[in-house]
Amino acid sequence: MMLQVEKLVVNYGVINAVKGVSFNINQGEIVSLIGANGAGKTTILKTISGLLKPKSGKIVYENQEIQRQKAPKVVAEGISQVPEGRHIFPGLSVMENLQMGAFLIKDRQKVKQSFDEVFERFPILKQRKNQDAATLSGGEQQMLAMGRALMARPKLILLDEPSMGLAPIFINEIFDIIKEINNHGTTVLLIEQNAKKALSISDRGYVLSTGNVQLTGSGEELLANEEVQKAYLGG
Amino acid sequence: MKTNFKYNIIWFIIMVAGFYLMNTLILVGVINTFIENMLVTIGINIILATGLNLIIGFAGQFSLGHAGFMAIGAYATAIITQTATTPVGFYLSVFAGIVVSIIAALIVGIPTLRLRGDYLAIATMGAAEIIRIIINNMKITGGAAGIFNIPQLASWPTVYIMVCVTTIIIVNFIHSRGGRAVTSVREDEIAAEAMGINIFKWKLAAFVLGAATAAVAGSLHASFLQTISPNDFGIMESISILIIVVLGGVGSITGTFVAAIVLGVLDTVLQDFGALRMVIYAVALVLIMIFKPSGILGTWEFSIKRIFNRFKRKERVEQ
Amino acid sequence: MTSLLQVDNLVKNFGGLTAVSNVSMHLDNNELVALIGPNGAGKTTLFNLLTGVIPVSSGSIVLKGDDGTFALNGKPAYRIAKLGLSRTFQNIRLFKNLSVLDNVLIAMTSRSKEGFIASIFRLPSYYKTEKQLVEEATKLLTIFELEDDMDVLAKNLPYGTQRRLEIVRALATKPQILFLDEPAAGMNPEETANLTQLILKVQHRFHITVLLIEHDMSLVMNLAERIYVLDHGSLLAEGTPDEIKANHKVIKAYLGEGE
Amino acid sequence: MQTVFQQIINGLSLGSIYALLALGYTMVYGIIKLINFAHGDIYMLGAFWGYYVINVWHFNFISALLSAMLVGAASGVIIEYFAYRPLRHSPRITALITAIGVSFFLENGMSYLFSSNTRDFPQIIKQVNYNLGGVLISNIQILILVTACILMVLLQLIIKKTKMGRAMRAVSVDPDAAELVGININWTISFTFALGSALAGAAGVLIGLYYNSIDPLMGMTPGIKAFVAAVLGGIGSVPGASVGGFLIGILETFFQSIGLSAYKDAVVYFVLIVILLIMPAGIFGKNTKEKV
Amino acid sequence: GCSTAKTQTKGNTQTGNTVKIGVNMELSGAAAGYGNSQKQGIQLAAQQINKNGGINVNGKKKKIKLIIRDNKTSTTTSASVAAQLTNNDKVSAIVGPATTNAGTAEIPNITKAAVPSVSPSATDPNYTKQKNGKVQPYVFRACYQNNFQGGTAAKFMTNNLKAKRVAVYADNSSDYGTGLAKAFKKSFKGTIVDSQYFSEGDKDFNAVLTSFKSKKIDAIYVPGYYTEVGLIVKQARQNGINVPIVGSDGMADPKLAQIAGDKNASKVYYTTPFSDDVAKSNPTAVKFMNEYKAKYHADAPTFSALAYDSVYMIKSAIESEKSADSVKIAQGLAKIKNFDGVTGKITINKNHDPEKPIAIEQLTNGKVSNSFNIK
Ligand SMILES: Nc1ncnc2c1ncn2[C@@H]1O[C@H](COP(=O)(O)OP(=O)(O)OP(=O)(O)O)[C@@H](O)[C@H]1O
Ligand SMILES: Nc1ncnc2c1ncn2[C@@H]1O[C@H](COP(=O)(O)OP(=O)(O)OP(=O)(O)O)[C@@H](O)[C@H]1O
Ligand SMILES: CC(C)C[C@H](N)C(=O)O
Ligand SMILES: [Mg+2]
Ligand SMILES: [Mg+2]
Repeated sequence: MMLQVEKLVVNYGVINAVKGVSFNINQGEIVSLIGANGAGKTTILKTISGLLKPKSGKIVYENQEIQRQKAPKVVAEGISQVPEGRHIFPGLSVMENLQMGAFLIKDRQKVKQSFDEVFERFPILKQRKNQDAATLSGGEQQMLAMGRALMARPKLILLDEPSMGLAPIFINEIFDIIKEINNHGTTVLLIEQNAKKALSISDRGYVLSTGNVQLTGSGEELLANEEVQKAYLGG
Repeated sequence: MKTNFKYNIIWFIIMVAGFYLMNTLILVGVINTFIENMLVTIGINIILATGLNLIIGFAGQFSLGHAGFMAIGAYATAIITQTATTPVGFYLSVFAGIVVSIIAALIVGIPTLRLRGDYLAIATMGAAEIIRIIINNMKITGGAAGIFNIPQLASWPTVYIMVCVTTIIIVNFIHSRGGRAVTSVREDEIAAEAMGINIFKWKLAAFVLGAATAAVAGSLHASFLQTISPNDFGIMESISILIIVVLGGVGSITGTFVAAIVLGVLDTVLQDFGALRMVIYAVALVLIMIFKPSGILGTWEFSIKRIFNRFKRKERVEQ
Repeated sequence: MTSLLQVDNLVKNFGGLTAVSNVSMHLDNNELVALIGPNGAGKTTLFNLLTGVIPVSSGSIVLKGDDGTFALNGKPAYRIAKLGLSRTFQNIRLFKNLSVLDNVLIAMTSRSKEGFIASIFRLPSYYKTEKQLVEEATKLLTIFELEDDMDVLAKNLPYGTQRRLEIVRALATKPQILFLDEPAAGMNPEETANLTQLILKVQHRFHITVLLIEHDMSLVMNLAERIYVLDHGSLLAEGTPDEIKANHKVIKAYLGEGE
Repeated sequence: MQTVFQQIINGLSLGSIYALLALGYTMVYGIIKLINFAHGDIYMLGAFWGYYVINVWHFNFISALLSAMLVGAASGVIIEYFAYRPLRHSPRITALITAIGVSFFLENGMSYLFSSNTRDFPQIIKQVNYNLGGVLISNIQILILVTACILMVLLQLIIKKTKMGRAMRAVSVDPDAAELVGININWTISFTFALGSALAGAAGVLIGLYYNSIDPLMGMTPGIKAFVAAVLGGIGSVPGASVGGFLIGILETFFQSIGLSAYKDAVVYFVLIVILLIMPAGIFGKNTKEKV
Repeated sequence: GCSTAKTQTKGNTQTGNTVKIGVNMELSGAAAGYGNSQKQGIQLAAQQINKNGGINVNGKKKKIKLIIRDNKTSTTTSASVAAQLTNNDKVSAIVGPATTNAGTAEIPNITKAAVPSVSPSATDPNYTKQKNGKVQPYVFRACYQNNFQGGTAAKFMTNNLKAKRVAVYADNSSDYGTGLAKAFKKSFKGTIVDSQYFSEGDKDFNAVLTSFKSKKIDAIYVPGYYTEVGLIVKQARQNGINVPIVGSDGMADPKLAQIAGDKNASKVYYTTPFSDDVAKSNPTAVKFMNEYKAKYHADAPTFSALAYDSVYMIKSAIESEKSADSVKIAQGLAKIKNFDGVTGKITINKNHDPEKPIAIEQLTNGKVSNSFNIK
């Protein structure tokens, strides 16, 4: 098992956002977390990547407890996050943004290799490499955020609503890319409102509601589940 | 309508009671000149800080030039009451101070309020310094020596009444259409404008209202202290008003009252610590901010209405 | 040929970039129109031009409203809002630290007649207008099922609810035209379906014209009477949902194959 | 004509002092958007440190300068750790007040411990005046001028070309995202404070040497001037801080030379306001309008 | 009815075995440097008096108890400190404040309390006067008022230096510089070529000095304090301006030469009550300077001397009136005649200003080389 989250509880001050969530991810899988607005998905991701400290519970990554570790340390361990709302660095060029992604990698050769890989995957970023990232369009920014996360050569990548605000044509593209990244050996934890798409590329999925896991199963099982269909697939 | 009237009456009673309480304490001798001095200073600081809180806390405009407007009021009173040594003269001078400071606030505000954040702070600070330097070099203002032997036409009752009046005006403004417009400017200028709010006009309104009350405080300061000099109205004075606002809670008028009182008392108590006073004051300031980052009261406001409602709810539960 | 809003040859340049180039379009009374297009096509920029958030480079925008005909280009945003154009934002821009009720009351300030003197001295007229405003705001909030959250700070609302509040706030200015920028972004299908119903209801009830940007095709195709497609700043196509769905250029640039 | 050249020299050397201080301001502001009111007081600490080690431990100039930079850096880091770090997620105005508190603390603490008297700074480098066709310039003026220019270039290189510099920029625009790519925010901020405050420490020794007079309140006036310089240049921008510093130095000199000495600060503020009205984010500041 | 309370006290009577003397002083803020020098002088005086048994109050020796409070160089705080000293601490007399501004701020409160105050250094001519021109009954000072010093400097310029073209460079952040400049200009017979200002805390004077340089001047008059004037002297000499520089007692401090640099501090003159000449022929001064040096390991600055005298003036008033009640002390202070002070033989005139001889000292290479008596 690559990542195991056990009875995770996270609070914002007095607000209890995550109320004892457990789930796990195996090496090489794509796992989706779906759930309504405010279910606590983003909060879970932020806790895994060390931006938030849990109230209680455990996060075990490659047999190591990481719930008390700070974000930079978690990144160093091989977990990268593509945050909700992209959070690219405005004012830095596309190139510099990508360089920031490889911040912890000392080996120049590897950095160069990552650049090549990212540019191959997102040719548009290569075209725009000297442009201020702030002036990119939404879709381009999303690609940049993914590219930046990949620059760290993560073993596990956390994606928070990568399709939000994207044109339909880009949505398909983004999901293709996720599959491709996964095929190249990166484990993926995916959060999506577009549950249909997400589950269709996922090995397994978890359905969250207001801070708890409600349902779990393989991607196909969940897609077929009536409750899920009703609540999250608009059917 | 009736209930609204009730709350207003209660407020009025509180204010009158406060006045008589103080009067009695002075007659009995519990409050001597020293305490009276402290209370008056606190009162003047309350007027200054509520005005600044309107600008910073409610309109979200970072002004660092409040002392400049205070100076205008102070000098108006000092100069006018030199010749018109009567209460009427004093009120005339207050009025003159308000008018001049409104004009100055318009001159300063119309160009600078287009700036944002720290740039605005620096520009207003610069404007206040310009006012101070001009005063420092004028004949009628007595130059660097300032003006002394100003007749004391404002004693504590005047200050007390002015505190009440300016607070009522500012609080009522905040709870009106204008106040809401001003707050929306603080929250999000672009959204406010999209809702049909002329953000520039409302920023300016808050700035001018704040400046006018600062002038009133300046008049009281001059008349009560009987001496003023340009050095009283420097950057440090603006900063000390800012400290009251932030310490009390940006956006809480009640907080401003509390902070002005706490700091006023602290300042007087620290007189016993000699040369260490400012060191202790500095440490206290840092500690309060670290442990209460949003100020003593945050954005909480004292409200009679709320107390009443809680009372009623309790009664209902008990029945 | 008296459109409510007539846009001709609108252009917006950012430095070297032409974000909106020569766009002409119109909105009629009580219409529900969608604006779609790939990311970076210039949709939000077009909204910004129409509502005066940013100045136009060239072109004209004319409103033929109830109170007369106005050229909107060059007017500041607040004047345009007062003339009856109201909007929501792609990245929600609520007054975060204010209550839900205050958010709505603020949107009503520009219409309110409350006087400065009356409010400073708490004259009876102050209480009267205040009461009216609160009543009106409550009514609106009730339509959107927000009446129980009136005292909640906007920033503490769940995302979807914030989007709903933004719509209420925009309606509180009593607009003739309502612009919605990706109202369903970040919502799941169920929430999106609810929102679709709500928008329809609002349009009927207040007799307003709606122009909306959305990437969620289920919402667009269900709601829109007409659709404009923008690509690289220019109009690519215009038509009914069925026409647009079948348009090859649109499929290639925006919808993509599949589904 | 000679007078004009002399005044230009005067303006440049005064400006280089403002620039030196403004650089530190701008660094700190650039990363945490805090007007570090205590910056001028770190400059004072640097000057007192220099005074002490030269008089008591007989340091030479270079070691006094370098050790003052260390002391400056250390105090900057300590101040950040205790007074600003706890407030990183609080409103900026709160941190501003603690900065003011720290400034009061340093000024009055030093006055309390060492008395508020003015003292003369040991003249460890002998001042030599060069006469260039009637225009006088001293070796110390040249030293300060050159130091300010070198530091400006150096800082610009650090920020634009090094990994640390990139980390600093990333932290300043989006601290959360910076953490997510593995940047240690605390470290980066501490480093920035160390750098900015080391500059202030160096300025303390240099300016102490130049004017030969130091006191616990010496940081107040130049602190505010340097802040104005940083804002004028576009706060957060390194070249902006230098240009702002030189501009203010030259403006002050110019207005004094035409007989407006009584109004010199007023006129400088007036020019500041006018410039801000034309360029609302200062001369080099990027006017980052939010994208709506 | 709308009658409001007024606080009322009628002077502090002294009780017990001590005489309480309050100190309302600028110990922090802009004038802290001067305030702290004065505090040292006050403490030295009190210590000496107590060592010698105290003040003779109508035959009984009573020790001085100093109550020292900081007014932060703020008018508001000065008023509050005065109220605290008179009301709560019940002092019999006050020494301070140092500055005119803080000084005038305390007047209403000390007058109400009928407690006299002696300022060592408030120099505004009108400081001791009420608005109607009458003297303030409880306000005294130990220093010259500005008109006197400014006029003396003007005479000296014409008579001794034979200067015809003079530039004035004055401190305009307190009344001191502007007041002296005004007085100087009024009595100077030659031409004032240029008149410029600096502010407290300034460190760079090159711009103005450069413009003076091109104006063919015979001398510069620089009313201000040693902190800035020291730098002016230094920068003037470095700019090649070698004309005499004349100032006032704010310069009479050993620090001046230290800041200016000894070799620059030549042809520097200032008006002062506290000249070396006077000191040599005045045993009080010699004693003061020695004891000061022993206690503080530094040469005594003028401000300490003035503050020291202020305490002794109060002592003398108490002893002559045989009472340490505040009202009596005020009467005694007004009657001081030929009081033997460190800063000369002092007689308090009807304006409560001290009359004492004035001298002009000349510095050469940082040392006092000459002194002139101006009549
Ligand atoms: N900074 C915060 N302070 C207080 N409460 C917060 C904060 N961030 C999130 N919350 C609350 O925590 C809960 C979970 O939020 P979270 O962002 O994790 O949800 P989510 O599942 O990612 O929702 P979405 O689909 O809208 O992104 C929500 O109720 C939200 O209001
Ligand atoms: N203030 C600005 N300065 C410079 N370029 C801008 C600015 N605002 C928008 N742009 C550019 O204009 C183009 C259009 O942007 P706009 O936000 O209108 O796209 P959009 O159609 O709304 O896209 P999305 O669907 O992703 O929201 C983009 O390339 C964007 O980078
Ligand atoms: C100590 C000095 C700064 C005081 C000055 N002589 C004044 O009257 O204000
Ligand atoms: Mg989320
Ligand atoms: Mg958009």
